[in-house]
Amino acid sequence: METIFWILSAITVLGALFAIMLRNLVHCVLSLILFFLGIAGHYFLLRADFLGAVQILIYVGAVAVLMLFAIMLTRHVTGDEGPREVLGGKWWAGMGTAIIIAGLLWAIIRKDQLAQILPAGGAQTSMVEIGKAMVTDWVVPFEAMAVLLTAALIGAVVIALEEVIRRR
Amino acid sequence: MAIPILFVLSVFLGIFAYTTLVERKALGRIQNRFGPNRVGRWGILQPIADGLKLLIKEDIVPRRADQFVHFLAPVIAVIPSILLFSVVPVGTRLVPVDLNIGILFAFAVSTVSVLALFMGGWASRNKFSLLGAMRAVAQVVSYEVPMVLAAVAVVMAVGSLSTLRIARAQSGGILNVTNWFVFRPWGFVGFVLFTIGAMAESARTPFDIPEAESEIIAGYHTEYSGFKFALFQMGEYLASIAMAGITVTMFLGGYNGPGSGPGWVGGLISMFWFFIKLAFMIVLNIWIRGTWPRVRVDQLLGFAWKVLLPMSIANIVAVGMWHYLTFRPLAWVATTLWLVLWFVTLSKLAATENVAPRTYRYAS
Amino acid sequence: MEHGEYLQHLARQQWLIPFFPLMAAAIQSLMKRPSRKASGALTIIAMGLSCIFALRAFFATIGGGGQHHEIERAIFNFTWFKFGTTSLGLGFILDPLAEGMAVMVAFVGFWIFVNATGYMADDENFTRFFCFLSLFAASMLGLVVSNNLLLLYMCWELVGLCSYLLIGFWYFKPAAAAAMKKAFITTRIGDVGFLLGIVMLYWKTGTLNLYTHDTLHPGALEQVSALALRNGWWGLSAASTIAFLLFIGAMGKSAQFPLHVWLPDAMEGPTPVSALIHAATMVAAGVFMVGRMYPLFTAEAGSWVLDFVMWVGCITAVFSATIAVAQFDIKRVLAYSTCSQLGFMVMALGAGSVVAGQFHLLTHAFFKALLFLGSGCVIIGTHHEQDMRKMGGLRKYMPITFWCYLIGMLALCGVPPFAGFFSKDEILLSTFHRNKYAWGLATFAAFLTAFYMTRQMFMVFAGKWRGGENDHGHDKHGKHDDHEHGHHGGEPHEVTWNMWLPIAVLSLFAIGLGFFGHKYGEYLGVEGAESVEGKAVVMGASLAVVALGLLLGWAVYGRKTMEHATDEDPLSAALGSLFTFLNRKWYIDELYDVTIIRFTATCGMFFRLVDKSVVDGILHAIAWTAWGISQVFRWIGDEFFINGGFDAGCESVRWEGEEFSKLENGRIQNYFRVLSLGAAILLLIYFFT
Amino acid sequence: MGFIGKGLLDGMVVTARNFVGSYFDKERLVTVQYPEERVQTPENSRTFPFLVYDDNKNPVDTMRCVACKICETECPPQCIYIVMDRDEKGKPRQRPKVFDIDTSVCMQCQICVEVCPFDAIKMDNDYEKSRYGRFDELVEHLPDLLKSNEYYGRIKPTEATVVDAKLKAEKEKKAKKAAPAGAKPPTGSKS
Amino acid sequence: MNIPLGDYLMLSAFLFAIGLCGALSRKNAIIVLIGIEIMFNAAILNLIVFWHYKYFAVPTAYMFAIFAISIAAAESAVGLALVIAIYRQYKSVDVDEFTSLKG
Repeated sequence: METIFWILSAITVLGALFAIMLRNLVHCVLSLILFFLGIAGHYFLLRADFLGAVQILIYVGAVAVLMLFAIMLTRHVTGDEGPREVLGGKWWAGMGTAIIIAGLLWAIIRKDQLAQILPAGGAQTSMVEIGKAMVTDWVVPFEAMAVLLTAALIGAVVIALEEVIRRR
Repeated sequence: MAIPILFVLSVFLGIFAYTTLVERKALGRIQNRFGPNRVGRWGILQPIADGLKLLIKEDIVPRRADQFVHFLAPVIAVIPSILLFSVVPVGTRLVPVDLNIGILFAFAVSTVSVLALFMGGWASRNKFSLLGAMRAVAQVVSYEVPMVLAAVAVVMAVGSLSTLRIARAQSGGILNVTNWFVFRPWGFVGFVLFTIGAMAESARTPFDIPEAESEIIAGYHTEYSGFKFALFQMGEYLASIAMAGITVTMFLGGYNGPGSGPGWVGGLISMFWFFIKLAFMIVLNIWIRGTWPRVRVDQLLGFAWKVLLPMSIANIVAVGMWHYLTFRPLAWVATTLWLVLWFVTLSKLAATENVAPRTYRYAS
Repeated sequence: MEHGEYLQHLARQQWLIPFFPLMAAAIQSLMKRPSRKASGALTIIAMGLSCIFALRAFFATIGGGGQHHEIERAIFNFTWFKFGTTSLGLGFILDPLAEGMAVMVAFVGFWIFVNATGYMADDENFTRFFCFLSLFAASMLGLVVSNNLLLLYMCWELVGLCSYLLIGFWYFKPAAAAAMKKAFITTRIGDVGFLLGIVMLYWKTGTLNLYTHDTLHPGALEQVSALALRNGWWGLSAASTIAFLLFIGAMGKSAQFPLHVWLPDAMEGPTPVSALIHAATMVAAGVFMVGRMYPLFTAEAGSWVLDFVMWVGCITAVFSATIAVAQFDIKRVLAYSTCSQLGFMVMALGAGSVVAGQFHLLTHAFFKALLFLGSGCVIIGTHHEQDMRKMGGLRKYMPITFWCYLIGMLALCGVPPFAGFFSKDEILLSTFHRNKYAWGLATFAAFLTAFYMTRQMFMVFAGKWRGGENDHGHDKHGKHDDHEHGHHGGEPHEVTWNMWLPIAVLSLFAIGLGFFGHKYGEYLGVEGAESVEGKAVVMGASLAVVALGLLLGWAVYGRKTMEHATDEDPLSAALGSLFTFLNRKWYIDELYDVTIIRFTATCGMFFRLVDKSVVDGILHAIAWTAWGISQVFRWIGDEFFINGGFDAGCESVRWEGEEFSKLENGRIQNYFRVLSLGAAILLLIYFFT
Repeated sequence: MGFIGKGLLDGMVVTARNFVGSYFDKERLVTVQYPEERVQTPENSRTFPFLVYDDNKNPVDTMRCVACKICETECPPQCIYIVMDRDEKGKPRQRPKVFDIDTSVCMQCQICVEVCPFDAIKMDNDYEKSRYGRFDELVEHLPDLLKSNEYYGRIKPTEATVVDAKLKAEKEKKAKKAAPAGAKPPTGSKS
Repeated sequence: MNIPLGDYLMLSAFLFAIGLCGALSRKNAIIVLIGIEIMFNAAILNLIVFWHYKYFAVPTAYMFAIFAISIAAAESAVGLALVIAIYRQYKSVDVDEFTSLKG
């Protein structure tokens, strides 16, 4: 079981690293997909399989495709990659802070006694339970989420579409 | 644990191979001509011939193509299709993997195939293939929604996502047939919607714009040749077969048929019934491919968002009604009326919409 | 209506008399299009109305006199305005003295206005002239009927203003401009004394109303007895001091000895002006005022004020008579004669007889106005010729003017049947009783009067017309008279009706008025029997003197009239340098120039220097020191501490602001980096605590 | 009633009928099993030109082509190449020694047939001319081009009869002319 | 299944750090968005980890995760739309060039 965990986390971390390090954008997104799948795997490992499916459905299915679309729309048609500067201005500041935070978190987690707890086990919350919770005591966030998603949908369309209308 | 998977894998691959043959012969027959009959007795060895041919063919990769992505695309096209089979309950005793989120897993995996299309189109650095990929993705994404909603109707009726449970829910009734969901009003509508969605999903029949020759040069797999092209075809066909399988499980009572039962014998009979229905669905696919004309891109998308989506939502409402109106005849009347009403209004709206003259943006 | 009530009613309407000419003046000044006919008619009508009202009041006072001896006096006082507790009142009075004067002023003024319409016919500022005239008449009448010293003083000033405006009517002539200023200033000097008197009176009595018929708040003159007891200045009692001060005002206005210099120069104005102001009314104002305030003069028995008055009058009479003898300008001769006659009136008042003074004032007004209007006619007739040496023989050309002028001359000299004789006789009689020496001088003055009037008659009316001949001779008049030049061509002609009718009427009065002399005393309500003794001596002496004067005049000028304008005056041949001395007015003007004027000029310059150096110096010094101090503060306080400190503060704030703004440079990632840095620090804190 | 799916279902019915019919009613099937069955190509179809000769026994001599090179010059894509035959003394003989047609270039426009005065060249309708090579195999030399007049009559009967009649008439005219000329020996003209 | 909680926390911390690093240092706007997505997922993973180890029976964490995921999806959709719009304006996706909102 641990081996699976380590493999999955290796995949995830590699996916994340490549996602931000690679020069070619499309490769970045592909590694990001790998990362998403890794996370989905972790969900399955943590016996939150509905979430894993949702993760795949939403991230791999939609967000990754969206990213690809975005990349495709924003690259010059010629698509010549060119040895452009990859890292932004003052990148060292960003790197430095990230590393500091990582180190600190690592130190804290290691020191904290909370970290040694083992999984509690017990009945896995089944889909029915989730469905019921979703509609009974979580109905307000659920509806809010519906509204939010529609707003995001319309907003994104309006922002991106504007140029088309103007051209006509 | 491994046996069912191996069995399923080999059987479905075989089915895939011979689906291509059956399809070509059936299309030929429909068009008053023979199908391939040269290679074997009735063209039986044709698929093998095709496979060999594609293997032998030179695999040309465009110079400026993105090597890695170009290679990865066909692989990713096949993997989800195969994964789909893991959820299809072939027989009462033969279920590769029983996930309690069966259907959801199926849909999640099918979205991954979208990526393959895109990567294929993008990697070949060819404007037309890119456009073809864009259209394919748009098509798949927009048809996924009504398909999922149709499936939701069934899930609501059954109360569980797992495919095995759904199939088991359709057993019983006279000769294990009358309980099939297809014989419920909402079930029938769901069946129609789901099949349309499935066809669009795997880019077949009227929705085969991405790989249609007359459209943009065979869409995203223009630059592919040789075995990569074969993989793409395989992915496509496997996806359609798997979708057919899922349709069968959800609407045509899965492996339920007269004589199907839990025992060994029942299991075998259930497998038999499952494959009969699967064949029926495949033939239906082929039949539709032979008759219906290809749909224009804007009509394709308009149809999905303006007709299928509202219809599927209405279907969900119908299932709700069905669930709460315990008095069966009243339930029947109410749901049929409701669905017919929706169907009429939508066809009225859609009809007028189609009639409108096409506006050309650039041509005068 | 009971008589007293009727008087009160009339008193209440007293203000109407000055009101009519005042309205006439106002209307004329506001007329949009000055038209000659309208303003002339308006002024004459207004004068006529006020004359009628004055007569109405006059007859009321006469009627009542017979019943009981108490003086007919009605007053009407009202409060002008009130400030705080004190209030300032004005008042009108109805009594014989006032009415007499009012009738005289109105009547004489009326006829002078009629004459003026003729005299000023061709002048372009016709309406302005008549506006001033009516204003003058209004103020003169106001002065006469006022019961309040303040009102009297206001009218007094108005009269001065009108004389100033009218003298300088032809302001484009430099001589006229100088004359108007001279007249105004000299009268102002007198008025200072007058004002002091008023203030002292107010101070001493608390009120300026002369009569109040109210025992609770007695009028000024009703407290005279109290005043006599209180002590004033110069060892005199209050009453005498006030009287003395008031008399100084009268001296200025009535051209008494030291302040007479302005009267001859006032002849620069048009002749009707001279007639009205410098013969009949204004100059008489001083005498009238003394008459009005006479109780003050007689309040303190032993005071020397009355003697002073008498001697001033006597000196003036003699002094101006001597000058009149040596004058060539027809109007200047009359001016000096007016001076001397005023001297006679003042002498009469000083001698203790109000009646004599006032009566001589009345008669003198009539025949002096007559003489002036006559000279006006002569001037118009001879086309604006004023120098007697260029006239002569006008008897033939202007018979009416000649006869009226003759009557006026005889009245002035004091020939018996005419008014002059009676009034002058009264004066001489009263002076005789008071002081023999004064009477002697007065008689000599009377002799001189007779002499210069006959000189004038012969030079103007007798002999041959000497006007035309020097056209081609060298023009002695100099350039400034060129407009008269044009007039010399023609022969003198008789004047139109509206000029000779007034002198005819006035000549009637000059004859008739004398007979009312004795009744005037009781009319005024002055008790005291006539001290008859010595009357024959005085009368005899005066008659002799007059006859002598006439004879001498005829002898010098009558027998052999001058042939040419350029001939030397016979008298100057006789007197030689004395004549020129007299002709130059005893060099009084030059004396004044030399003394007072130079003195004030130097004082002015001296004070200017003082002001410039001392005062300015101090101011500048203060300014400089203030500036210096401010500079110091600016340098030390402001520059160094405030600016320095403040600026440094601002600069540092600005610098920090700039530094922080670098933080906000729009790069999203920078914001992110700062954010995560913060998170890192928080974690650090969490980790180490 | 035109509900949305009606048109589609009718279509399905048609195809179903075809599908079933094809198994029971052979005539429906239009496919011509090519190698075994062949479609009779229409008479005036044309693939590539061939040279006609009259006598089977001696085709080279009796071929109508006299190497006049008119067709060579008129051919738009210039795919014909002719070399005149010379006998041993170098005197030209009324016969081509070399006659090549490059079938990869020929556009089958039939201009050479129209300009040929001697009806020596006609259009064939044999389409099985595919070769394995791309270059010289596709060039047809003289022996391949020669085909008999009967073959021409067989593949294009109407056209052949017209041409034969015309040739016969010329021959008789020549004979008449030769006859009145009398004794003039026939100079090397072929029959 | 006896993987200690610490390992998971370590994993999500590293992932978070990687995401942060990507978001902070990369020039391309889309990579920044990717970095943000990674951070999001790291956080949700953490959430589920805690759910798994301590609050297994209670579905709240689960709900929370579902909503978080959908919000992240919406957010990235809008973010990408914005990036496209900005690209149309600036003709570049270099984050350092969008400085018009400078302070």
